[in-house]
Amino acid sequence: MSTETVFEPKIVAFVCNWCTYAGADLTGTSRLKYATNVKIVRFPCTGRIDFLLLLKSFAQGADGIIVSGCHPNDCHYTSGNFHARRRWIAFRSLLDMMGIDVQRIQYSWVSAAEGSKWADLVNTTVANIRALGPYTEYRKVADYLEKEEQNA
Amino acid sequence: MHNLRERAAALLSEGTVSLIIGYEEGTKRPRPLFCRDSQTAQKLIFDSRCFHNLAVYITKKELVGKERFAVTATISSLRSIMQLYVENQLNEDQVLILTVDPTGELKEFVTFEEISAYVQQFELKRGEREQVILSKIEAMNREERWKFWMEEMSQCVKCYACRAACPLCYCSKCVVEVNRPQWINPWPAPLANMEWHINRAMHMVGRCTACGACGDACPVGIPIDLITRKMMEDLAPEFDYIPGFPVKKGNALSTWKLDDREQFIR
Amino acid sequence: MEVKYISEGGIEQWFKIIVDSGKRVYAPVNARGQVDFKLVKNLGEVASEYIQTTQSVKASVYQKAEVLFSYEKVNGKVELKDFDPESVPETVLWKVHPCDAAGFKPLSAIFNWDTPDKMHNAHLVKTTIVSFSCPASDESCFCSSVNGSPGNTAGSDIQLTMLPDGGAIVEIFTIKGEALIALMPSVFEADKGEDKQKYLAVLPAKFNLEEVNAKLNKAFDSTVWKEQSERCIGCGACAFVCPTCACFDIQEDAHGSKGRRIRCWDACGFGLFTLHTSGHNPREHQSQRWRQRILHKFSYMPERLSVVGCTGCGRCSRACPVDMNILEHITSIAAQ
Amino acid sequence: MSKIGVFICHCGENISATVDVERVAREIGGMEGVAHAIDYKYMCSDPGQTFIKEAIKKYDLDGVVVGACSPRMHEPTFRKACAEAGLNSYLCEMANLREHCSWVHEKSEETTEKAIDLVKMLVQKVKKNKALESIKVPVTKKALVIGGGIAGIQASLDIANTGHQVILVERDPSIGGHMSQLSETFPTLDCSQCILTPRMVEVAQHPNIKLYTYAELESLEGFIGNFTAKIRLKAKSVNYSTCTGCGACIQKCPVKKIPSEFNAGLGVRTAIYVPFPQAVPNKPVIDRINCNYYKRGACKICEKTCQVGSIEWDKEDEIISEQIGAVVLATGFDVKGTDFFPEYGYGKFKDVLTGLQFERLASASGPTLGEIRRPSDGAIPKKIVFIACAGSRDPAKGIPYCSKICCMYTAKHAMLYQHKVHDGESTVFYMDIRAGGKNYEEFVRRAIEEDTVNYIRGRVARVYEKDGKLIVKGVDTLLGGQQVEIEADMVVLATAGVANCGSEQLAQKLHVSYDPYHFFAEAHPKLKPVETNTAGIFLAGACQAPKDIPETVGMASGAAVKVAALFSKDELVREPIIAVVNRLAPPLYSTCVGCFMCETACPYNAIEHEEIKGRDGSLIRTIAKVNEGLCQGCGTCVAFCRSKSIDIQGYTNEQVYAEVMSLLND
Repeated sequence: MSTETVFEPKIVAFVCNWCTYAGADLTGTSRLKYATNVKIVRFPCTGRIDFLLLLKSFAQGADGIIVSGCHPNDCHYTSGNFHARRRWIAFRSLLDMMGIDVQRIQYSWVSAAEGSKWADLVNTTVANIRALGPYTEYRKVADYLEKEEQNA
Repeated sequence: MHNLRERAAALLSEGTVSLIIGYEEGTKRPRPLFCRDSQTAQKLIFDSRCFHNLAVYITKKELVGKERFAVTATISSLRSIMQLYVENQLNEDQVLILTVDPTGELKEFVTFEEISAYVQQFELKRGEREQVILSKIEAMNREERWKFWMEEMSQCVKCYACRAACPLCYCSKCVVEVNRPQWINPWPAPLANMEWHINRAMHMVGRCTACGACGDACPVGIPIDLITRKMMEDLAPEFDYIPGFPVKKGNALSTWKLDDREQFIR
Repeated sequence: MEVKYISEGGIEQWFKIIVDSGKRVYAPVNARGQVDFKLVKNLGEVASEYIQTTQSVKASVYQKAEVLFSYEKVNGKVELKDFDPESVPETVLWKVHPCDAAGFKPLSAIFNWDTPDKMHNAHLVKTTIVSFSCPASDESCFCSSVNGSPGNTAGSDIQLTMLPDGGAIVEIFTIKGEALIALMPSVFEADKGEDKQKYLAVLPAKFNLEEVNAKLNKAFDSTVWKEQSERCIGCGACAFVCPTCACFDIQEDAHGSKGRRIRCWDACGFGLFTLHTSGHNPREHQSQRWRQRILHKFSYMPERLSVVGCTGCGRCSRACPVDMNILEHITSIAAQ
Repeated sequence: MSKIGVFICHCGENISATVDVERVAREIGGMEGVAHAIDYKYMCSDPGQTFIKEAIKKYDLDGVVVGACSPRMHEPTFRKACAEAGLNSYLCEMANLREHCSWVHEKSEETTEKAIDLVKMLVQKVKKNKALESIKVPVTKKALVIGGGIAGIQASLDIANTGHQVILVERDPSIGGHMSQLSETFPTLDCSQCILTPRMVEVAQHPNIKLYTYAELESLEGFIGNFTAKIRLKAKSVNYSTCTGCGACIQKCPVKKIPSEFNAGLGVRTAIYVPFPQAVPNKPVIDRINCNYYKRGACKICEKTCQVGSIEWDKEDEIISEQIGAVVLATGFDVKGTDFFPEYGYGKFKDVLTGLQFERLASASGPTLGEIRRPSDGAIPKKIVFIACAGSRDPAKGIPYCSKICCMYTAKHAMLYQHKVHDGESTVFYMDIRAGGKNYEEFVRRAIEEDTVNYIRGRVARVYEKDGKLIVKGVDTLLGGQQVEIEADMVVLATAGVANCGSEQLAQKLHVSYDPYHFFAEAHPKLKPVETNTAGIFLAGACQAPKDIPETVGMASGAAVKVAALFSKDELVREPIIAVVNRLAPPLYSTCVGCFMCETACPYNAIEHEEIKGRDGSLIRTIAKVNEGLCQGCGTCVAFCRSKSIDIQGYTNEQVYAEVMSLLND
């Protein structure tokens, strides 16, 4: 397949500072390679990650999202990741109810010691989203003007 | 027939309460009534046609003021009132709750525990309308659900009647009015509408008691009440709570279990 | 004004020609258990057997959110794209009730009050209104109390009055109307002399407008506002379905180096409508907002713009979740 | 409009090798609100920092973004530089161009574009940054040391000697830990107890050290400088204030056959016991599991023999609470038992021992008084085989790491054996000999050359018993994988060092992170080896990873210095990365409606109720308020607040929103 035809998804990663961000640092220090599609936004804790940010990402053109933090019991703040986990359970079933493609959000636990897991997570997520294709379905309604034109 | 009117009149004339929020006959169906004297109290009714969730007025300070008042509450309203207790939005010294049980007997509650004990005996079930629409949605695949909701959402005019009618939407400044950053575009547009309703549903997780007021209030007939209801139904077993039965220990999203489901997390 | 007759078949052919002429045609459609104006392609889609559409035809003329202008900053220079009147497509509003057609007068009065509103006017210029007189009404209707009637022709370019044979009396009032007839003159026959009144709903006036107006002039400090509005939960449903409500909000939609300024609908019933940055709110209580709504429509507009701000369509009463029935409230004021 | 300065670092070649740094600086320079953008070889170097400082003054910058390594590495460096140039340090952000970009991608267009995006993101964020002032919190100058092995002893003494109070908590009845079990120590072969016991006594007598033996940490609340530790004092059943430690009770105790923990199961002890003769404190405790009285309700012989009536049968566990400012974790390690090795007989063979058991055999204070005798028949083994890397460096066994101390103590064991059994024959099976350390290699060579220990490079496949002998089957990889079979009288396994039991639970109590093997995780593998991710909690010794005595002692002193540094000031200056509830002018006061769901969400109980009162003192509203001292800045409440009334400094809604938008708007 020639490079022009490959779809390069835009993926935003929301990660916590203590585990996954550090894990991604380790990926770097271990010189493990992964796809350039993913850009990391750093949060103190997964507990801080607002579901609206995920919605906004899709609206603004993200094709996929990674949300990752400390493994259960390892949260630097003891329970931020437990709160996050609940939030995602609820959010996920809501998105599914509304017909939003939950496969486009990859949740994960990546500890500060799991540099290779991070690389693997990024690569598989990129591959999965690439297979799903661009999330135009959602983007199409993001700008209401287009909607009006469809009407006319 | 219960003695609601006499009791109400007494409460007002004795000065036990200065206001009773109840129902009166309306032009199409019963509607909210604010009684401040025993004479108006004679208009009070309370029957199966009474639908409005009067709990919505409890958090409106400009209406209830600082003095003691009473509310006639349906089961739905009682559930909302319990949640308001849990969320520190009303204090037991200010509110007297009146209801009429299925046998037609007038009941009065003050404490959360009293209401809780009473509400316990009623199970929250889907009505016919909910059953019909929800089973239709449940039968759809993802693409169909998306199409269905986008069609519905494109009707939304952002009048926020859903918010205004909900007893649990009592924020003095709603997130849609927060503009730094502007999380949700304030104008009506399919996505902005979708975002608003998703946001609303998330804020209702573990709080919504499925009274249906939001859906009833929607002028363009979007079945928004079913979004929060479905969430409530789906998550109740997951987060161990009884649908529509608030308990005084935080909220489904502010608490957690060590063994919460996480197969979807890598 | 010219009066003609058109047969059932004639209506069908004429409608087809209008659609084929490339004009956007909005007409009442029964969908999702509600009747509302939608884009239609053939007559079959048009709803019948209903009293009133949920939303007024206003919703089909203006978008609920309109771009006043958009901009983009390209290497240091700002490119501005203003609203282009020509971008508004030719539109026909089909089967509009007289109370909706009449709504455009108060709307224009507000939008062109001080400086003419380019956008509003552009929409009207491009819009032809084919109203249908009302054969039936319900308990919420009161057009006849606010200078209107089931056969009111104000604001219409053409009005049809349906006849038992499926045909209709056609009244043509404007050049725009004539232009629409001119698309297929052949289907229009000479007036059969039918009495239009026979086919209109009977709707006696419920109150006297002058009386109400006089009362309202002295009612500013009345307790009636609080009494009436106590159950109001302050949603904007009434304003959003109203054919004459014109309140709007201006919003910025900025994304990085590009963005646009948007005008979207608003409602005087909202607590935030008059909230100042300081935190002070001149209309702090719902009763004050309710008073504003009534006085604006029945007192201020007649005084300042010499047009009533209500056409008696009754939509607000139907839409209100807590049964704030405007007819009931106005009559009670009149009776005071 | 903002005036942001952007500084792109080459990090030598580390970034510039795969990222076109000049282009990054050029494109960012053209961004809205960027006043100055340059690239330089080493931004963290003195000249690099000078560039930043000068630019701040020259262009009157109101924000700085450094595109370099991970902020976890150099954020403090650059923030300090900004502060020195008069720019509030919280107006400085870092874009991670090294760990998150240049090191993980090949040199390409995409890599450079990603780098640009990462910098853009931080530029948009920094535009929304607010100047913040650090928070000052009082410090309780008292340290808690958990674990009374050599690490805990050293840390306690060092802290105590700086004049600060120390509370030392030890799980067992005596301090001393593993070191007290050792015979001689490499590479000097001096007697372990001879060098340890004086330190133990010093601890017991030190005016600044409060020692709690037979005690465990129950819970730890609070934060750096202000912890509250709840400590469970397990019931000793003996009143130490009256007990003279005469030991009469121990002589008389009828339950005599309990395997001695101190002797690694090779010796026995009584139910009322002192773990070993030099124990500190040298007073007995009653092991309630094995004591006749607690088992059957009858006996009480010790009580009868006790002259001073110190036995307290009904004594219950006591939980005391201590206010402390810092914690040193020195809980040590454990060794795998022989039962971990199916191939070596699952611990069935009496004469297959662990290294630790051999230490006891070789120790003068041990069950054989220092004579090497077989547990099975007490005979002196003539042939002995030592197996190094028993479990260690064996991913199949789940222990991929090297236990580090085994090579040395195995050499020591062989040496001790040769010294004690002159006609004995000792063989060591090894994978590699890791003898890094002062005089370590020389030590091993001595074992091989002077004490004629037979070293075979190869693995032992099986050990089985055949008429009273242990048959050791292995290969000699140096002899081309030739089969070797040795008839041994004793086999000693250098079993892997593993995390101490309960370390996972302890880590969770303390909110410190730990690695996959449950060793506690240091904050930085190189630059913060004694710190944990949780401020105020430090690490000493083998609880972080297996290590030998000198390394442990060094680390303990290191941790002690960290504690002393923390205690050197009355106030601790904390990062202002905490949550804040908005406050507005009347009549709004705040957008918080006081639902207090945040209260249940907060892991630190940092949410307080604030009453807003009118001029007449009447209550207007009750809203949430964040306790600056308790809040740790996780931001869970922020994402949870429906009205967005709580925000977290440093990661405000505006900041993160701007970041995300910048990634996607193009």
